[in-house]
Amino acid sequence: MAESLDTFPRLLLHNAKVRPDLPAIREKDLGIWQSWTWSEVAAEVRTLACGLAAQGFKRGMTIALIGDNRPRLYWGVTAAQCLGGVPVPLYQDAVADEWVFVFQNAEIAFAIAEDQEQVDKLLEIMPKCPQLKHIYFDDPRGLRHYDQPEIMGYDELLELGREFDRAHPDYFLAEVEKGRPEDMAALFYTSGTTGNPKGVVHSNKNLITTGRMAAEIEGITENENVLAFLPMAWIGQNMFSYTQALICGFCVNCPESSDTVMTDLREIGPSYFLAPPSVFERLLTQVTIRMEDASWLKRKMYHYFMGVANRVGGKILDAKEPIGFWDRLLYKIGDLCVYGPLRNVLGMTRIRITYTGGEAIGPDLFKFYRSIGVNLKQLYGATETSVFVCVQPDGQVKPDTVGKTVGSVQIKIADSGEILIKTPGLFDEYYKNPQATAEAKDADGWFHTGDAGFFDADEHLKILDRAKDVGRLNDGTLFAPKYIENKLKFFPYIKEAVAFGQGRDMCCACVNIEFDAVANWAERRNISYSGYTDLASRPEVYDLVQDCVEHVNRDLAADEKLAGSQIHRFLILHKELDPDDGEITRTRKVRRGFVAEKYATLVDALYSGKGECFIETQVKFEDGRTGTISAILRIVDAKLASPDAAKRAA
Amino acid sequence: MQFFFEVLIGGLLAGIMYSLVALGFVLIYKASGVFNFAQGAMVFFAALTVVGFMEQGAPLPLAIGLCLIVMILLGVATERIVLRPLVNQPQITLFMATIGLAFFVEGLAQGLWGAQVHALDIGIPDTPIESLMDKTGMLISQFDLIAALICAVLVTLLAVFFNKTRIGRALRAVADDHQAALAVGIPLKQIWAIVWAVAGFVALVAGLLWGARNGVQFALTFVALKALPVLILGGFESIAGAIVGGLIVGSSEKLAEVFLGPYVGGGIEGWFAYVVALLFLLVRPQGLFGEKIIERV
Amino acid sequence: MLYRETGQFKTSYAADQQIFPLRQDRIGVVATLLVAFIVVPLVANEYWLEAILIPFLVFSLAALGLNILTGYAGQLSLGTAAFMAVGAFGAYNFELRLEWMPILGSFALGGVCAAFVGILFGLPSLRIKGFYLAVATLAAQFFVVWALTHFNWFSNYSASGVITAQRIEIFGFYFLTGQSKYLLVLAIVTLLALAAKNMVRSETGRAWMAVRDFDVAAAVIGIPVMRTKLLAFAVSSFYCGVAGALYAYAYLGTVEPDGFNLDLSFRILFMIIIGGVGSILGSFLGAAFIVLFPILLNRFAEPFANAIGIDLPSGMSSNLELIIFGGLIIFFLAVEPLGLARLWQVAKEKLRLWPFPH
Amino acid sequence: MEQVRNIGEPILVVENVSLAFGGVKALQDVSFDVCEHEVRAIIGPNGAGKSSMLNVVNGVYHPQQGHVTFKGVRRQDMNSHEAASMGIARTFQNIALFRGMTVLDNIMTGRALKMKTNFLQQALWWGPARRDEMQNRHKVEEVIDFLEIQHIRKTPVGRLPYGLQKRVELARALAAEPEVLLLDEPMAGMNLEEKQDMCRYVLDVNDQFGTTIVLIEHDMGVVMDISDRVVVLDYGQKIADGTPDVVRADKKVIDAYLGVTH
Repeated sequence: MAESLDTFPRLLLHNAKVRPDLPAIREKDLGIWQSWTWSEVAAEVRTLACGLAAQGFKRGMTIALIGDNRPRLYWGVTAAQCLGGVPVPLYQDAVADEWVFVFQNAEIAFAIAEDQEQVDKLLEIMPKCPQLKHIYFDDPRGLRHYDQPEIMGYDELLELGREFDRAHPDYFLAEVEKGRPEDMAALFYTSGTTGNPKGVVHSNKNLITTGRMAAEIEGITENENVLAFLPMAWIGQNMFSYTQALICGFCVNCPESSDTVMTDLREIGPSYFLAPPSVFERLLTQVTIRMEDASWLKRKMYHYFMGVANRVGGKILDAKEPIGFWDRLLYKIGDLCVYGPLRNVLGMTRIRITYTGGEAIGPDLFKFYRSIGVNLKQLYGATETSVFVCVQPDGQVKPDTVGKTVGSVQIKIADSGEILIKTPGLFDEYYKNPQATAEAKDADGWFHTGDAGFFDADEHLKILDRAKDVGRLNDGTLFAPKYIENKLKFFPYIKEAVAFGQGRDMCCACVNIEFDAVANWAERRNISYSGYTDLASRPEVYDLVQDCVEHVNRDLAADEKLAGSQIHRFLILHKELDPDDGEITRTRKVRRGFVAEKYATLVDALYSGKGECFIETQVKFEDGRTGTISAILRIVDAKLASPDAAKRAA
Repeated sequence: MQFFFEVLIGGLLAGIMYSLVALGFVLIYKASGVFNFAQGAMVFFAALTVVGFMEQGAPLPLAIGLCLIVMILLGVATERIVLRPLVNQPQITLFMATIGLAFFVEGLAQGLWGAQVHALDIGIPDTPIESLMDKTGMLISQFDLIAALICAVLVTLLAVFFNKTRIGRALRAVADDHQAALAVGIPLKQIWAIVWAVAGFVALVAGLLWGARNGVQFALTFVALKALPVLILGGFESIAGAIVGGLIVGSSEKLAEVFLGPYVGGGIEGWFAYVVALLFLLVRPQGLFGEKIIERV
Repeated sequence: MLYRETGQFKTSYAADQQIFPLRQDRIGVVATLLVAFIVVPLVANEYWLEAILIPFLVFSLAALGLNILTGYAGQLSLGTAAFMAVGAFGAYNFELRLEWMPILGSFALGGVCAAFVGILFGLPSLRIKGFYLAVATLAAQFFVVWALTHFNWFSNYSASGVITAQRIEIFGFYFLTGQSKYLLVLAIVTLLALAAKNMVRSETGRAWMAVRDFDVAAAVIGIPVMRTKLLAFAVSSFYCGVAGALYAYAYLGTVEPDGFNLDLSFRILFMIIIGGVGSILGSFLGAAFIVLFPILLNRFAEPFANAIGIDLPSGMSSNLELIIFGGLIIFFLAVEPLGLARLWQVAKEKLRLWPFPH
Repeated sequence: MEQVRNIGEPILVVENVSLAFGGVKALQDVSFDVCEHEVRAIIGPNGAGKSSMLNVVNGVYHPQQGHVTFKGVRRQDMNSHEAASMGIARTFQNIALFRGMTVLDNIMTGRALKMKTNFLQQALWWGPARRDEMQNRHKVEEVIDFLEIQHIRKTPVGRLPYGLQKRVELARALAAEPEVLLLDEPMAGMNLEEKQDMCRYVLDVNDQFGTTIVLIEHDMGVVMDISDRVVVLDYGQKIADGTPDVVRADKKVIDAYLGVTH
């Protein structure tokens, strides 16, 4: 390669030159997949950058991007990078207050917002963020009468850009030329589980080197299709739908709306796919619910062939062990009758590689997808490491590990058990937070992940939990809450679970039911209920969940080290854990400490042996109003399994 | 002029027989909102059944009695098998279903009794009334006159049945509003079964008369086609309309055949009534006695 | 189950609105056409071509015509056979009286004649609906047959109106064998079916369906109700007319007006009820059913009856046919008013969602 | 946000309209006007003649007396087709969708007057008909987007819940790009949330496209919030006319309407 493809703007121009007519991005809009080729995108970005330049956007400035995945927001990212500025994608479903810190911290003066909703939120925080001077909107609906001087439509901005470009025809390319690989390319705010979010600074080099390394290992080409449906603010989304798209030149597809993701997924049929475990979980839940409605014969067939898949599917995908002719034939028939159609309705027919990341995935969930022939692999990484640290190599996928290190990434395990990482994609710093930077990145350049783990015999990394969460019960038994929670969450009826036990005598759990699945289950049994809270409190539902809990207990009992941490008591929460209430992060990680504090009365009740407990909680509604929900929750004892019995059963 | 009256009276007498068939339609339409295309097939079926029983050796009254039972069974079965599953369907669907029913009944009739032409003698001679011929020189068939009388009696009976008896009033209520009728406790399903049975009876009478006149053969089913223009003229819901319509159709088509036919090559009897009815429709779509339909939106 | 829709996305409205948006369907249709155009003529014998396939195609076309009027525009007609008769006699007279007229032109003009007659008898539809209209179309049925019988000019003064269709000749090629006639009919039917599909998926078809479903609402959004109804009568009658011409020229060779009787009209009505009201595919399925069923009945009823020891009287199978057709009509109207086409659609839907039920 | 709209001259004037069915007087000497770009409500108890009023305006019913002037054209009765081609679209109280068609096709029928090709061109499909179809599809998709019914685009309307059917009907009317939109109880039978959504759409339509809106409502609360002026009918007669505040304070209205239902 003659030219150096070391910044995002150069990658874009390169793509526009070598594959000008291939689709770069599509968006389902007005009923069809509107497409833009690389050359169209390059032209649009140029105009947009000129528009921003005309508005006074300069090297080193930051620009916020807020909204669902929209081509124009992606172009805003590149346009800012062309001018040497720094895009800051934000979680679009956050309430306005959550943004204040970010706007102040990053001194954001420019913002591109998707629609009226986001513009309103920006206007709301403007008094607290006086440096915010320019707000551009993509969708003009409802914004016609907004006369604030800060607000401008995207099309108007483009118009300014065209004018500016005519007046300064060399400006754009000159600015792109000035870009250096070491320049800050993006700021990702990690919400963290405590305190203010931290802005992770990544340079062009960090992101591009890592993205390229991973793409080469997996053989990603310009022919891939990805579906961009996760928040732009998540680095994983950026890596897949932006960085690697520019590196490889493949096409990014934006769904019509968040309601239609499933349909759009099926239409596009991505070949390369990334999603957190919760998405795979939701898909499996749907499969389970819908299969339950099927006729008796179909259900029988489904269960029979899923049994076959469970036995041999993973092995066939791995192509490691020889499989008998009979099993191969059965699997082929199953593929025709069940797995193929299933992949098809899930939109996974064309998938070559799919990753799950961001959270540990339940092994059973993981196995399900692999057994039906979807090449699902775990990915380990963090915002700070430009995502890729470990990936399960093809043919060596083990459900309980996250695979081997990628390319030139180095890992060492500290004496404390904490995983330390050195990678070319390691972040530069936390924005304007040297103290946090120093804590996370030591003098030798090792990043302290805060995760506990170890390498197994095959050099695969195995993650236990957050280092600080892995604890012990009072009697010294190992207590790995996330492990237990994931086991619970595998049941379609359980959406979230929080396990307690650190420094206590026994393990107890709070459970969230999966409303859709339980509602379906209840309807089938003619159990009437008036809403979520009521359904969650039905004795029948308690029985249902108790079965799940006791199933987990049997599994735990089978493992010597964990047998002591079986769930003694549990309750079903009256409301869903919600990022708006701060109980889980926007990437759906449970904030265990916060929950323990917020529901202290419940936790006390769990450990005090009470049979029920009154609770009143504040909730935030979508429109920002607050209210309270109160309920009396029952607490139930679960049967414990004896280790011997479990072993006999196994 | 005398010839004109002769034709006119012949037409009117034939018209009364049309009315009789049309009456079967009206009965069912009034009670269940169904335009029963199978009425013609029922006429054919009834006539064939009577002949069939007679050929098996039954005397005429017994054959008629047996046939009446069969017709009632047929009516009840129709209500069960055809109408009930189709309740709440658009009228046009019900109409098409009765076309299916017509085929079914025709097939059944011929399957049971054979397809050949049978003669049916019900003991009324088809000869001109001599006294009338002597006085006015007009040829009026005795058969026609008696048949017309029978029809008139039947029509009167039905009118009384509808207006004076409890069942009759219930029938009218049903015709006006199914839901409301159900709400005040009128057993819709029994009512329908009764109506179909009565329609079966009317078909039997029509079948006897027409069968005795023209022979019992498949062509009897076409009598029903004659009755359609009668209904259009008279309105589907009116017994009086059926009678007046029958008279108009009978007389006009005879007159047209005799006085107009020669100019166009004859055989216009088959369609003349339709054209009259069509022209009439354009002027007054609801028929002579029908109610004006106001469409609410 | 066989459908793999994943990845079939549309980037233009043209792609989204094509007749068969699913690739699997397109493959299926192309395969069917290949079989119909190439394999069938090669393997089918004269009996199959002349006695089964040609009438099947001709009736499909007539059913398609009726379906346009009844299924799409919601106007029930009992006069289909009359419009076919007009087409047949129209084509005959054009061919007879205009020497230079190519045969395809005669077919088309026969259709046009039928269209005009259709408009004439469709006029009452402007004032009346439902079975009143059905009765009005009966007038067409009786009047047309009468007129063709009694005005000898139409049949070139032959006895009782019988006409013998001229030979079909296109550019010097004579269509005499079953094979060639089959191919000609197939080509015409395919093109007309495509045209019908195009109409029903555009504004014309939407206007028909709007008038069918709710005429007041249709008028209020600016659909000219009268014109729409009359157009439906015209197009429908055109199709029936062409079908009638093919019925005379490619199927029977010799026809008389009485052959286009009410019974034929009913038969075609049954085709669309059983095949599927408001469905192009249904017209073909219904025609296939009605054409094949009596043949199968004839072939199997007697041996079957003999096998179980019953002696079927002669003519029984035709009565049986009446009974079964009648019963089926009632059955379909009650259980599946949208006919075989709907069953096909449901099956397809199931296959697309497989293994899920919904 | 304060609405900034330019309410213009009267676009639709109803003068002394009387309508009777047989002996039943549905409307008696009703007069009122509707100005360009305004939201005008007609309210009144059940059977007050509200729907009849709309039916007169767009030519479904023909009044025995009186005139309707639309865009300067004065006439005693319109026919529906004429009304539509002059720019009046409407929805119905009892949903009048084409039940055998999909949502998309239903809305496409709203473009009937904008289609330029004839049936022969359409039978050929390729060429002008296809272009015509695509252009109008684009327009329809904008309406679908506007009313946020993308997810049901290809669903047969019969399968939709009531609230969505109402929205589809509005979409069909909007697809015609009307100057005046008549809405017959657009919120009847809806729950609170659906009502709020519908209000938002109505206001958005008025705001975004400047469409004049005449709306009938049974529920006073909703109407008062969104309309500029209100006509009150009772037993076929106009008993009040004015801004919501004026009407709300009117003695006759309170007696005839509020007193009865609240």
